[in-house]
Amino acid sequence: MVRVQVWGSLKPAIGGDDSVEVEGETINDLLKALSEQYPGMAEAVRRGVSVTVNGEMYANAVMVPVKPDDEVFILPKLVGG
Amino acid sequence: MFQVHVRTRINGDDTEFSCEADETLLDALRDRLGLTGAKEGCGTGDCGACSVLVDGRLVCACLMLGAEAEGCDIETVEGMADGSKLHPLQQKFLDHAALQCGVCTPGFLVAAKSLLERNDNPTEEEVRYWLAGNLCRCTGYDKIVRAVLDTAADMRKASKPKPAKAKKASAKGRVSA
Amino acid sequence: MNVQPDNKAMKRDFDIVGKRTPRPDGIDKVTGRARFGADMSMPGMLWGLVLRSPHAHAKIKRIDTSKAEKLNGVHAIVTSKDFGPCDDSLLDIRENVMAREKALYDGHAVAAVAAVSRSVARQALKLIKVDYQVLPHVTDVDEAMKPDAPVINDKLFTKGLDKTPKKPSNIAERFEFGHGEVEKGFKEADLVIERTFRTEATHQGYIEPHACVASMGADGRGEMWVCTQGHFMVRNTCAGLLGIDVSNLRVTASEIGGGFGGKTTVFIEPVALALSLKANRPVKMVMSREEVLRASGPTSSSSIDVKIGMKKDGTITAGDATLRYQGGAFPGSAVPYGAMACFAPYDLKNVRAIGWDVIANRPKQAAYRAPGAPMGAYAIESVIDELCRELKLDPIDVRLKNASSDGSKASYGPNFGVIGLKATLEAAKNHPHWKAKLGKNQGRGVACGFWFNFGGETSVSLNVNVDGTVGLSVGTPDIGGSRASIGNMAAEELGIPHDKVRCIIADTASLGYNDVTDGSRVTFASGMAAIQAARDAIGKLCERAAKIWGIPVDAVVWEKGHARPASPNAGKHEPLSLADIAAQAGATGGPIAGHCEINAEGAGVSFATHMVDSEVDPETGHVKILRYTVFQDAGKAVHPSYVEGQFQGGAVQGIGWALNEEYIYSKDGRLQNPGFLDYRIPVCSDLPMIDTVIVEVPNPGHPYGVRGVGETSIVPPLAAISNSVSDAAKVRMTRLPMSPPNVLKALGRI
Amino acid sequence: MEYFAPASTKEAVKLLGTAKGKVHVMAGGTDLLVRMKGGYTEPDAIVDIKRIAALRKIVRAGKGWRIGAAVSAAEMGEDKALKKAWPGVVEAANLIGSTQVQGRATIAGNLCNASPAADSVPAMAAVGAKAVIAGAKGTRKVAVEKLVKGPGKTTLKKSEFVESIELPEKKKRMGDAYLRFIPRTEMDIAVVGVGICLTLDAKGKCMAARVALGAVGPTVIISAKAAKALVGTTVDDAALDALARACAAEAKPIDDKRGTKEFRKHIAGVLARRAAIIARDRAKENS
Repeated sequence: MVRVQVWGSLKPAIGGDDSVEVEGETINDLLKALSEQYPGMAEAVRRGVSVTVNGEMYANAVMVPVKPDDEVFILPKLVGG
Repeated sequence: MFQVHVRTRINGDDTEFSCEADETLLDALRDRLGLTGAKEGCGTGDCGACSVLVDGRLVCACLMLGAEAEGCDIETVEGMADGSKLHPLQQKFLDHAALQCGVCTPGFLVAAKSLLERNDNPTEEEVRYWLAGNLCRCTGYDKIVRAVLDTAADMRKASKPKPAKAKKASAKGRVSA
Repeated sequence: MNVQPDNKAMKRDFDIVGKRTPRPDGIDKVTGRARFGADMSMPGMLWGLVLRSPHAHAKIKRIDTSKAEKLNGVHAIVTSKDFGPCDDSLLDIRENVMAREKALYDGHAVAAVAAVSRSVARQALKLIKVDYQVLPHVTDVDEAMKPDAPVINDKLFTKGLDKTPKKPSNIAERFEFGHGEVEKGFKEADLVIERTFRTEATHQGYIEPHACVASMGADGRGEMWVCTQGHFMVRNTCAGLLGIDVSNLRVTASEIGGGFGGKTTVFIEPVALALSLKANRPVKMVMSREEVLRASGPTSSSSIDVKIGMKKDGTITAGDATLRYQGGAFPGSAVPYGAMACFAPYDLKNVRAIGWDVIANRPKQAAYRAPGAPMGAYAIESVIDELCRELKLDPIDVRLKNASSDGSKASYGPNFGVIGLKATLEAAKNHPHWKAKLGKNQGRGVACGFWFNFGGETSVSLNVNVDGTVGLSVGTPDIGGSRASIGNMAAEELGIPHDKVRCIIADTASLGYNDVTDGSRVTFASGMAAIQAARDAIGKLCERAAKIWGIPVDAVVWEKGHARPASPNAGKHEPLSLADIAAQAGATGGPIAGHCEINAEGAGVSFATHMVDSEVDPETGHVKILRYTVFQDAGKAVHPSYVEGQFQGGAVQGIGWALNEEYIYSKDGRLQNPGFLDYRIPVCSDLPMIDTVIVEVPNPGHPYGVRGVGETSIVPPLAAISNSVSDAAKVRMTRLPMSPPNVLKALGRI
Repeated sequence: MEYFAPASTKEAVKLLGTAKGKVHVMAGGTDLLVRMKGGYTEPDAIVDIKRIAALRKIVRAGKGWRIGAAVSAAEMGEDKALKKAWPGVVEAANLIGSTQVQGRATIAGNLCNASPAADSVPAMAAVGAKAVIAGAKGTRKVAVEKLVKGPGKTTLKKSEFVESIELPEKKKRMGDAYLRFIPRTEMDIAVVGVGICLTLDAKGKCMAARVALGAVGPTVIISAKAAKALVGTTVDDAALDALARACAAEAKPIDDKRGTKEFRKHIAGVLARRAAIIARDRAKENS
């Protein structure tokens, strides 16, 4: 299980907490599991998110491996200028 | 549309063109003669990207009709270098990294050339006010001003040595701080 | 993939990286030969022009193009009917490039014509009749949020709330970030200050208006020449909007005359392509400056509440902010990034930032250099400054005390890696500027700023030529000298002189996909890919040397531009230079090339501290910037001149935003200042020299330690200047721009 | 559109009388071309007066000056004698637009464009400049402030155009000055402009004054009350305060994108004070 933290306004989507544990070995696994378990997350994932693993930002690279003790954070999809 | 036939000299070459009567010199240079060095950044004389010299006078080519160029001697950025030898300002702009995107650069070069032809020892303030009609959004002007001042210093060295003029900041009629 | 940190490389002395070499496009740009967007013409080319809505909000009842179609010289007219079904992700762009049922802002495109000349196209526009039913409009962010505001989009229901509301509104989404308990934190504070700030919309102000030439042939294949920050983006978007196979559209990026985020999307490009499709001729479109200001993508205006608590020793106990940004007529303002970035410089136990994404009858906002971050930083850094003043604390010391550092938890969630904020603050504290004397009516301000920086999809191809030179193709338009920095990194890696590498921007048919030039990513990501491509080529060069020498490839090493035997055991062989091997390439196995296709990661965030002195004329409210110093972490400055240039340019754009730039809408919702005369970007005589201090805290995510530098430089200036003016005027400024009337009003003089 | 470049005033007058539709006289063209670009005017004909040799010159007219309508602001700035005589007028002309615009723009054009914010107009009005108008029946002269009726409107009749601007003789102990306020340091339209010309007596007391306010009304405002605040004083602090109050009171500005009413009224006073000091000091230097 990997603990996934979400940005504030996604809390209601995962039941009110700021994090949730899901099964998975890659970012892709985590997003898929979250989408299946929480409809609110499915909507957010469909619109696009950025994921950080141990502080490292991944915009759309989903095959990045994650381990149980990694710090994983889901954030809005970023754009730059 | 009424067409006008115009005879000019551009960068030393006798050049004739026809243009619509209400067409600007800038459009004539760019679209009729393929001289696309002068740029249109605003079309209203506010950005200086289309700066050219007409009979030695710095003007915005967007604020002049092509028809008005009859009999005029026009210099554009394309005429600044002597063959493969860059004008000192062109070289200094490169040395000082005085350009980022480079779209304002032709206008700045022509405007700066016009300044140095009149004043080979401008103060920083004189450079800044002379170039106030040339907008640059990339550089913050710092490196451009340095390039112009450095060119002036080199050009003075190259000509006969003169004692430095005592310069006073020109107040003119501007009210700022 | 992630290129692993190469600590040895970072510590080594570079031969080329860090040197101020000439830029490869320099001569073209000083001689007028460089070809920008509007400099291209094609045989048989038509001119395209757009008819735009004069109303801020209106139903389009009917468009009659019949008279215009009959005008001699007119070859095509398009309206929204010419843009058919498309993917959901493109719907807003489709509606923004050509209004459908409603015109949503002053300047919204309604129709377009292609004709044999600009003057015929102008006449044709006048012959198009549009029946509008004018609707109530709203342009102000706070007004747009009110329950009785005119609803712009009746299908917009606020997202991000516990419960989706039943009624539509102009509020697109709520975002929240943070951790800890802010109310508890405020109780621990000795002083809590709460303020509301407002900023006006600004424009990127690139000097080159949008321009393109589109040519669609009868065979269904098209070509485009575009000034853009991302020609692959233009290709995919245009193909998607017009139902063309991506492979049938080849897009070439012209030289680009500034973008700053404003050229990361499309406006006229799909329209030009639609006209070309219809006319079966190439079509050139160039926006006027008025069109650029009315109908491209300015930044948000904002309204921000901030509350921060501080102890007497300077410890920040809690920070809370609510940011409201209008992003024009479509959802997607930069408010989440503002909310994420605003507290990022500080390591806080209790922090919360709430963002509201709001729509209004204004052009759809586009990215502008660190999108959303400058306004947020302005509000937070202003309150921190005020707390320091009230508690008589040194503003740099307080920032150092609270500053985020390696491993600290960012206000937006994750933990930071190796960061350089403290190093910029230390540099500021030790700079003579900090101790310099100030005169009457003069003040000094400091502020910090943060930006994320991106990597992203990147493809690079490196070809070793027969004479030992190298062609390097990248797919990220060069907006400020990146061909120099990327070429230099490839040359460094190969061990050859920088002028032996020619770096070009390849078209979309010649290279794999590349994300746009944005997010301060190009020198980082394309540079990383160029280094990887060079390493790939080096591997092949070593193989050839091994073949020539008849030894195993692992007995060959690459050093200083030469293949050498790895040890005496490998035999005695004269080193082979890159040129030596290149000359024999055909005979030893064919062309030698290196490639790299990555989704670059490890961009490494960036921090800056700005310091500015200003003088206020108490009689007129005029503000003069006297002195300005930028301290920013560049990781490793590949080409210091252009790093300085990014620092200076960002600072001066910030000066414009802080002092005089603003979108001014009249009561009827029309833009009042669509020109450089009254949209007042800084001119040369407004400014002092902009001093720069490059701080280098290497980014472990890049082989040379590079961090993006383009965007962070615009984050601190609004706050730094406001703090400086507040110091000079002895009154807290809470509204931008600090134009003379606004300053005089704050001073109580009018 | 047709373009004409007559070689004489007579020919220009004839063209203006006979050309059909909307006819514009063009001197520097720096306003006209902007208006054409913006679609605010679509001339059927343009009569360019720059080919009329006589209008390209600055000449002495008696003890005063005659500045041809096609003389650019830059050329005025390069005329040392003119600059010495009427520095306020020349400086005002040299504030119009950028260096590039200076190379084309003329004070006659600045006047005839009839913008309330024209920089050179308050300066000219302050020194009592006259516009020389050529027409079918010969020439007539009119005070510059009388030529403009309202924003964009002049009293010129069809076939008339301004041929030159006449500045009076600069007498002893006269000094003029023009100041304008803009948000930046260059390139803006005046938010307020103030032209002042005053004459001191041998003891330094102000004998006569003219104060002209720009951009605070539909046309330039010649304020008798402001002048009265100076006359009879040594232009000391008290007089300057009275001047500032009078100018703020006389200003009748509007709110627009360039400034609010209150701001403009306040600035009119501030600028008048500063301009009066310059004019006073110049008058003293000229004794």
